[in-house]
Amino acid sequence: MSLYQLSKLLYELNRDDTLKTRFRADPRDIVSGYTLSEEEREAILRPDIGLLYVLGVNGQILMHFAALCGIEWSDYLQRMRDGVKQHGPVRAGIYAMTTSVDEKISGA
Amino acid sequence: MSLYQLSKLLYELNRDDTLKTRFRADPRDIVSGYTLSEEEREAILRPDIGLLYVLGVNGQILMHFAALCGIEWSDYLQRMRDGVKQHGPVRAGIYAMTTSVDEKISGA
Amino acid sequence: MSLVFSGVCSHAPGITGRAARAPADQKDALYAVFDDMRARLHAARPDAVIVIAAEHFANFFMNNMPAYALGMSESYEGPIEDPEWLAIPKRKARGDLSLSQRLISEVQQTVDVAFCEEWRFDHGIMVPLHFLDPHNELIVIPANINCQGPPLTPLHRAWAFGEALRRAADAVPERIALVGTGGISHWPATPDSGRINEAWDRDFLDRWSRGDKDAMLAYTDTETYAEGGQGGFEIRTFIAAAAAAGGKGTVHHYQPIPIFAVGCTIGTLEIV
Amino acid sequence: MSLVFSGVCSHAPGITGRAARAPADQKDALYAVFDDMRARLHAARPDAVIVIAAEHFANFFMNNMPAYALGMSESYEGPIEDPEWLAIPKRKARGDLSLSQRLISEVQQTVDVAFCEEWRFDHGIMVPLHFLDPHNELIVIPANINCQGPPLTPLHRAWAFGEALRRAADAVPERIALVGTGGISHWPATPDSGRINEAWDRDFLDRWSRGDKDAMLAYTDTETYAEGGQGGFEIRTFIAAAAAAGGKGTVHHYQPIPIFAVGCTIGTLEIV
Ligand SMILES: [Fe+3]
Ligand SMILES: [Fe+3]
Repeated sequence: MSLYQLSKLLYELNRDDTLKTRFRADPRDIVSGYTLSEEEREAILRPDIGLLYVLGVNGQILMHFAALCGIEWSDYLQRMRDGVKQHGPVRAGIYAMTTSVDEKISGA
Repeated sequence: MSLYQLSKLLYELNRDDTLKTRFRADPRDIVSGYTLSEEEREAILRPDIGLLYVLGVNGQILMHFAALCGIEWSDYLQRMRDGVKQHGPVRAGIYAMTTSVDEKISGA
Repeated sequence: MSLVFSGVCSHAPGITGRAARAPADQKDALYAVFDDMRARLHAARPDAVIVIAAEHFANFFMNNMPAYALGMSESYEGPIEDPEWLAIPKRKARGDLSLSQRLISEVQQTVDVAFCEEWRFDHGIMVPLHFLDPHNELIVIPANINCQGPPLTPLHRAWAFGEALRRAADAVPERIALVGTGGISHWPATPDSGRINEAWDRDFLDRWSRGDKDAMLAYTDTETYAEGGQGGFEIRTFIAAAAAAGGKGTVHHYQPIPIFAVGCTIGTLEIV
Repeated sequence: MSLVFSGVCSHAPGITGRAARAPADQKDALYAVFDDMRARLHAARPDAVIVIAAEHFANFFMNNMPAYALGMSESYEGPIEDPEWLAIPKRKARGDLSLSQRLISEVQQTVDVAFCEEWRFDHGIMVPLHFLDPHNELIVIPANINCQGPPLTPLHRAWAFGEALRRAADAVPERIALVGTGGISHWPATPDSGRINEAWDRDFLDRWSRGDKDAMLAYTDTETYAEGGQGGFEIRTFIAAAAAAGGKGTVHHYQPIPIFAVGCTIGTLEIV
């Protein structure tokens, strides 16, 4: 259930410019409005893109959060690979990884 | 189109306790977040339940806004009748009136 | 395992919220038949009850208005209304995520149902639950048919939805009950609140009791609006319950109560 | 009047957003065929174009995820993404409320489509429009098939959706064009981004070109996920476009471009 809440936070953040501004100003305040585990909360606040991926956040939501955090595309992909290296395989959702962590498929 | 925006404001207000608190504190600020005509804006701020009904707001949304404004049930029904007397028949939406303005059907 | 119960009832918020303003004998008679319905429902020993509602802009709005929706969560909260206004205290109802997923996957084979990982119950579900599950024991799967914002789904699709729910209920190991809830004629929350077309209601209930599919699907929305008001669009929930059951219906109660804004109705259907 | 055009194309955000990072000859070849498709589309003189997308949590989320949706507004804005990230400037696309209402009412006879009085286009619609309607001239009716959040709608319902759109298009006086847009195999926005299963893609496009309904509907989601990735679920949009057209398809372009994260595809269908 809390993957749903975690994903919803990122979904709403992606859609809403006012929320983005408020998130930049006080991320802890925004995050407190969602029922998250400690690990999920920390993954957002750090931000730990790799851990968010491992927690099961859909890449179609996650890639925009990465862009919001100023993370460039190739770096975004690399952080997911590093996340799997560090935290192990994807735990939930439909986005399990199918290539090896050292493979750079798109050249990116 | 702006009946959609007007209805959306009331829909969101009905669902969201934080928005209710903010609306009570500064209704103009909340209303400014929606693309409304001057007449719609004023109908919300006054509040003019009868005019909101005539503008086409669905009663299933409007009755909760009336309750939020502290308007009792029979008074809510009477204000809609008065609205039709004052502003003429319902202009949009599916909630046109089918009885006369002086008829109190439910005894309310 | 199978569908073990199918019934229908009214859900008008006045039934609880304005209870003190109705003639006491009429209110008491209605509440007594709700008690009977609760006994019938629990006697069927359901593992879960699907409530087919026609909710009123509590969860669904014209930004994304599904014709059909099913809840897919472990729990649901309600009422979304002020508990004092509705005179029903807040509760957290139990859901069943796995059961929802299995039902939705089967329904989707024929009916394009939206799924909802959250859902806050409005009076459309809370009033029935208040009477049918006073101790908050049942597992609830909320279902919805858009009866509020046009363009509305055609009646024959409401029938198809009922059939799909039946097929889905028969395909899972759980014992499934179903309650359809809506008005027949009524003009809720408008200046016409309290208007009730008893003749039109009785004619509809006659078609419904006979299980006469063609007669139930013969209404146009224009007719329904003229004779039954915008609240009459909610006949879709009764039609879906009939389609799910497949048998004849029995009307246990019908009584117009203007301050409740509806002809208060309770019925059950034979599962065939 | 009738359906006057049906085609398909890719919509990956890299096509515009990471254009400079692709091999120039591959990018140029793709862009040239997009230009051809634009010429074909405009030559059909459509009054409106339905874009069947598979949007990516821009408007639809698991709180209320419709299997099928259609826009019902006078205008739509996009992209919802950062315009610099996508390299597509913001625009307000024209809609047609009345046309939407008529199409939705007809589609609802067989497919339970959600309607949306607002809709913000993501790359799934903006990338096609960027190439097919660079001057923002067309009237657009957005359509969506949920290809993101399971449980996903079965492929045979995607076919039914295409048939329903065809019936609706044939029933209105306007000339209607249709563009289905999705990936075939791809693993977008994951560490596997850039993986493309060319053999699987070519096999799908072969079935699609032959207009072979049974072969197109033969995939299970498990197979598609294994061979085509989660992006492969978007074959639903190609299937709907084929169902609407009813004839054989021609693939004008197919070229895997890993930095665009998809086998870039452009095709048109014979309307029969
Ligand atoms: Fe109702
Ligand atoms: Fe896509």
